[in-house]
Amino acid sequence: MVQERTLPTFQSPPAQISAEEGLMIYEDMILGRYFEDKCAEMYYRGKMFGFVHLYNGQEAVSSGVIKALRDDDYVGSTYRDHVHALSAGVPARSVMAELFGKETGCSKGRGGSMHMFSAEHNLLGGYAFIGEGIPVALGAAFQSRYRRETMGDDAADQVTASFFGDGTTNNGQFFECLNMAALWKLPMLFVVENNKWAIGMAHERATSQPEIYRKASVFGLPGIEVDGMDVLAVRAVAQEAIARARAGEGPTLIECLTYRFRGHSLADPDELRSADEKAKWQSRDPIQRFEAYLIEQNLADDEVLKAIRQKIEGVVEDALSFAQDSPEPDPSELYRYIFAED
Amino acid sequence: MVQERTLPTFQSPPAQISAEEGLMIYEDMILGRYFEDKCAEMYYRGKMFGFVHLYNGQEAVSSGVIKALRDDDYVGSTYRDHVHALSAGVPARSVMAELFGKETGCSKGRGGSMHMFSAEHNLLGGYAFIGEGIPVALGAAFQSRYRRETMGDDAADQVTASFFGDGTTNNGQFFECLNMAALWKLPMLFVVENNKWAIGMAHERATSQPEIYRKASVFGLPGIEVDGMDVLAVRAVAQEAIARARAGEGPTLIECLTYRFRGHSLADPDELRSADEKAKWQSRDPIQRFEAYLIEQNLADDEVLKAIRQKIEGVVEDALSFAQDSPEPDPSELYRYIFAED
Amino acid sequence: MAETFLFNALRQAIDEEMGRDQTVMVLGEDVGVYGGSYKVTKDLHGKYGELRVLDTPIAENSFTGMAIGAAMTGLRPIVEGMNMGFLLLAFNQISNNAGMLRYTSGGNFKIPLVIRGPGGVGRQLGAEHSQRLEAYFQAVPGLKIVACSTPYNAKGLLKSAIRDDNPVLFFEHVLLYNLKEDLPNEEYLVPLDRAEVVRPGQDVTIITYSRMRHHVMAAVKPLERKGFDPEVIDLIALKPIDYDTLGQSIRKTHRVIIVEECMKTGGIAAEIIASINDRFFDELDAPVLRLSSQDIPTPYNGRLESLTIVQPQQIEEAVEKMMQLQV
Amino acid sequence: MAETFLFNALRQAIDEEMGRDQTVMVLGEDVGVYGGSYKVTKDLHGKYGELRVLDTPIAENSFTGMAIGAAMTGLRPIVEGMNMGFLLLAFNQISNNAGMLRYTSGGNFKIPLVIRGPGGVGRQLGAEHSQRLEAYFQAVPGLKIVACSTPYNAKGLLKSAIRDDNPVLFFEHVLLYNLKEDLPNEEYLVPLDRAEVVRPGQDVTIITYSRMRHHVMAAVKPLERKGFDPEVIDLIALKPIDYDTLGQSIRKTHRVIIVEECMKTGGIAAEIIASINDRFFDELDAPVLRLSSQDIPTPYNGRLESLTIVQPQQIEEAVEKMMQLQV
Ligand SMILES: Cc1ncc(C[n+]2csc(CCOP(=O)(O)OP(=O)(O)O)c2C)c(N)n1
Ligand SMILES: Cc1ncc(C[n+]2csc(CCOP(=O)(O)OP(=O)(O)O)c2C)c(N)n1
Ligand SMILES: [Mg+2]
Ligand SMILES: [Mg+2]
Repeated sequence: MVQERTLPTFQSPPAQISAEEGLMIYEDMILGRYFEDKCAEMYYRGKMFGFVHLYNGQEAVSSGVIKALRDDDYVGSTYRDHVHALSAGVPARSVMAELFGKETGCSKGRGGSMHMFSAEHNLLGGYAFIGEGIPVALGAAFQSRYRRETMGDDAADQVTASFFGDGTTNNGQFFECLNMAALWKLPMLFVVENNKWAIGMAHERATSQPEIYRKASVFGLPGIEVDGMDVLAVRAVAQEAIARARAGEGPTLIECLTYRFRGHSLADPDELRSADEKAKWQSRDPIQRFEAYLIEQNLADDEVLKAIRQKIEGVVEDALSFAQDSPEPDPSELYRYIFAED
Repeated sequence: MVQERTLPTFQSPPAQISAEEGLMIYEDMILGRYFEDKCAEMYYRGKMFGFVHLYNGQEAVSSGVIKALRDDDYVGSTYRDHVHALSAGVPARSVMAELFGKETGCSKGRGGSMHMFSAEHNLLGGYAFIGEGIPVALGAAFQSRYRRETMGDDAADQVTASFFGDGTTNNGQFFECLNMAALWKLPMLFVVENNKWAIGMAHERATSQPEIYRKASVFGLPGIEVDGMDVLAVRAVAQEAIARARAGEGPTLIECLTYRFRGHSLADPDELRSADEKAKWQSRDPIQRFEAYLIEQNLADDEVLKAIRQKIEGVVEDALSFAQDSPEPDPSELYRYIFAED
Repeated sequence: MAETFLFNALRQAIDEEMGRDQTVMVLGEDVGVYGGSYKVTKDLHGKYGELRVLDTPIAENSFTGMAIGAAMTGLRPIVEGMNMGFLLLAFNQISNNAGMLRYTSGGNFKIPLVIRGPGGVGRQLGAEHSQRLEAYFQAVPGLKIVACSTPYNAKGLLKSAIRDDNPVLFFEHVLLYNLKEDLPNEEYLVPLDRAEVVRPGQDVTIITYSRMRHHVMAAVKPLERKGFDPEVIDLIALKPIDYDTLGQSIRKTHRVIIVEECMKTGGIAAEIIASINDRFFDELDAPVLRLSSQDIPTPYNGRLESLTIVQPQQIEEAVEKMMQLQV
Repeated sequence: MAETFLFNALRQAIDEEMGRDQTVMVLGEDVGVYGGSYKVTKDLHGKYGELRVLDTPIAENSFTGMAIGAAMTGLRPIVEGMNMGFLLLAFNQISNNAGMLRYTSGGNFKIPLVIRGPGGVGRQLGAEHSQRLEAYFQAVPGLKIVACSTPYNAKGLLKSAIRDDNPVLFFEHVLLYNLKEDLPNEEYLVPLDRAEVVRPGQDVTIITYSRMRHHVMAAVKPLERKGFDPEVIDLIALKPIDYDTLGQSIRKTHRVIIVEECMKTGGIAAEIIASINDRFFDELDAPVLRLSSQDIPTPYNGRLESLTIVQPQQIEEAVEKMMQLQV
């Protein structure tokens, strides 16, 4: 068995977060977790179909990065996109309705689990094929620089965060984009969610050099390794990268060491990951850890956190009812949205 | 203007070459040079058509690497493939006839300048699209390992050398293949002919980290920089890489710093490269330099070298007559070679 | 005879051919330890080792190119596209190198290569996982394209494809893997270039392939009850197409309906209609009818999705309507 | 009026549109400092700067994807494929993201994107540089596909393509860049969805596009001398196809010949024949005839190459033969 990679300890001074920030992040993580637990339930009860890839366990990455972005920054995701969409501000109702294929879904029921889009929230979308979302995100980042420099729009300092997995970093598009982003100093974050597996392929079996963050060095951009189960560590790293990007100093590659608590998708038998490995990572649950931190730092007490959890339970229930009660797309609109004029 | 990159000095002990080896290498370089000078002449006289990419100036790379390979090793090339084909042992007649689109050409007149193939010489071929030849070469390298380990064929210790340019190293296929070659320890040489330009694109404008050999480090294979105008330096580096590959120790990335003395293709106006730059590199002509070396080391005298040059002039003239006198493909065979049975 | 799932029929084909010929190997994402997303290579990794059942990184363009290079130098690789759609990333290798290289090399190399995996519209898998690439690839010269549709033909065709010295694109259908059928115990091959007359008949020729064969057969039942006698042909070979078999049928029925799952524009039916026009125009008593998927990316919503592909009911109606046409 | 080369007409189109709209930009290999392999972007780099005329590394898949992302967020990028064949490497981005993303996103994003460059068989450029990708891409939903053929339509169409809010694949022909024509001094647009009746006539409808338009017109001269009166239609729009214009012509002539440079199998003519079969079957007095390139990779040898594509002589013969057919 491969030696477990040691998680980097978070060295920088503790992120100075206020109680308000802390609770906002906590709420976002809880939302991600509860929302997806509900998806699993619906799927196993035969109410939700297709490929559904859950994010349980990785919440510190989505909340750590996206909640450090500005509202008008861009987020690009993958097929594992529900939680990124939620962190980006897409209402739980719209995401859930999309999962039920309803007209009220953020992609009008046309996209489904792997294709959450929201122009309103600058969510560039979920992409079902690995890697293909990275160049698209690069384009959004390019656009910001273009607007600022060519069109004289000083407000165009948006940053784009592109999320993808360890398996994806063996795909050519990743490297092509690292090169272009660094070459043109684009305001972009490459966020690798290294959860050690690409479906049934262990990261070490797929890559000749498992430390992904190191790859940045030969493309001339900073590469940073971070404990992806520690939301404040992720947030601190993200904030620094965002500041650099916003200042026109170029992209950063952030490798978050994390783990998914469920199978690759809800259809995956998940037989290859050892019980040991799962248990070890389960014990690092980013939500429990952050809860402990909030209390320890006196940023919140049990009551407050419980109230948030209850609130989010309500949000998820509401989203579910909304989704279930929403209308299906109108069959007469089968041909709508092919062209821009439709 | 970008600072000229300093050429690495060749540090290892002078390659111990015999007079025989020296002359063999010299002859190969002269063949490459004269053959292509003749191509240029034919093209400008309107006797040769299509895109014709010449190799003048880069001969030390082809001769340095390929002449260090065994006959049964594999060579994969690009659209700039005539000289690689010659070094690999494809007769000048077959290469020239191919350039004239004749039935006697190594690709039966179907391929042309960018598609020299010879199964007999384990020449995997010229590939018109950049990068696409690298995975194909990887496949040949994989096949050697497969044969040896799976089929118990101990003689299957062939090495595959894949050639490509600096511009190609920004393409995803390059990185995807570095990863797989290193991961599976395939017997392969990645030979980058860094001639500083990709058509009109200066290398430094296309890549965020111009030192290509360094990229190997993050894929877990050795990367070596070599003066690509010094055939013995190239040969020494190649020999070491070949020995490693043959011993099952995996691939090597070799970056040869070189220069093409002509435009990208014979149709290229070549207006962007400065006269200065051209002159500087012209003064490093690998053939003149090797000539001087041979004489200085008493491995040959002027007479011997002159005799070789005259011999090669003859070979090229013969190739030209052969090509011109050869028959065109039979129009009734237009559909031949589509399927293996044809 | 043993009742066998389609995915297992494919697995048997690979297993038998790997046992028979040491140069046969499989590569792709999760084909090894995981046993393949649809279990087509289950346990073969344990049996044949990791070089012969090679788990690759997610680098479709390069591992497909690698398979081509291995085929050029004497192996017989089988590339699994975990979903055939992913091979869009390998389009260049498949077209330029698998398809064209033998010709361009003047016959220097042959490329015995199978590229296989699931295509087609599944159950709410979304647009990208519901593609029908046969339409995109049909114009590429040098490729053979095959679509299996039953456990029996899946096994026999895959064995033939592996033995074929040419690159074969081999389409399975994501919704057919769990079809069951009794398979012979003895070895058999099914030819790559022959269409299958699934149901002989006199009235009208229904040409189809892959999963739509089953939609057609579902429509045939009520049609039989109503007294119609359609001939059903499963193309099997999408390129080159078996016009001998089609021609025999058309000369008999003089009426043709094509049912396909690919999109209408530029689909397989388009080419067949054009070729029927070239070859059998005078035999036709009515314009050929094509029933194709809608020209849209497959929507996720289940109802829209089912409207996107042809349903048995539509086939039934189309036959009735065509039979009412006066000649 | 000023006599203008086709490549320069394209250049003017880009220049005018860049002048008119700051969000219009060009990207691709050697489009900047070098001015484009066929000079279509000559001097624009100097005029508009390096972000608006962006030299990219040789990474087709990613820079095409980047253009899509830029288009989704408000720019109007023009991707130059130095040769359209290279875009096979970007097939996935073009099909899944340029073509399908708007639909899959339920209309969240539009993708105003032009992908342009030379295709077609040149003079002994070899198989890979002689591709006709329109056949491979025609089935992709969500794309508009256009082929220009004269300096006049090249300029007007490219301007329309740049202003269109949808992804447009814009094919030029490597052998037409040096065509010359007087162009109006005032601005004009040519619609993307309208076929052009190049020569009205009564006897037979010849449908063609791109360079083959000129082969057809070369054949028309001797045919006129022999007393034939063919109608010649340049499709311009390869997707969607202008069946109004085709229908009007077919209702008049009742005979159709399609001349295309793409390969026969799965080509543009296949789709048109199928659609004519769908729409105008009863109007036909004879089977539609398709004259296509041979179904082979383009051979390098000049004689084989010229046998691969349709020559004017064959068109002439085809018309004569079709006109001899008794109805
Ligand atoms: C181009 C492409 N190839 C293959 C797949 C099938 N596939 C889906 S997810 C996946 C594994 C991806 O692993 P990773 O990048 O680590 O992300 P994770 O699923 O772990 O979040 C694969 C192979 C795909 N969706 N797209
Ligand atoms: C996939 C692809 N994209 C673009 C081209 C056009 N092209 C031909 S050669 C070339 C430059 C390649 O430069 P480099 O790799 O440095 O090799 P060199 O020509 O200098 O030997 C380009 C862009 C191509 N042939 N293939
Ligand atoms: Mg992973
Ligand atoms: Mg170069």
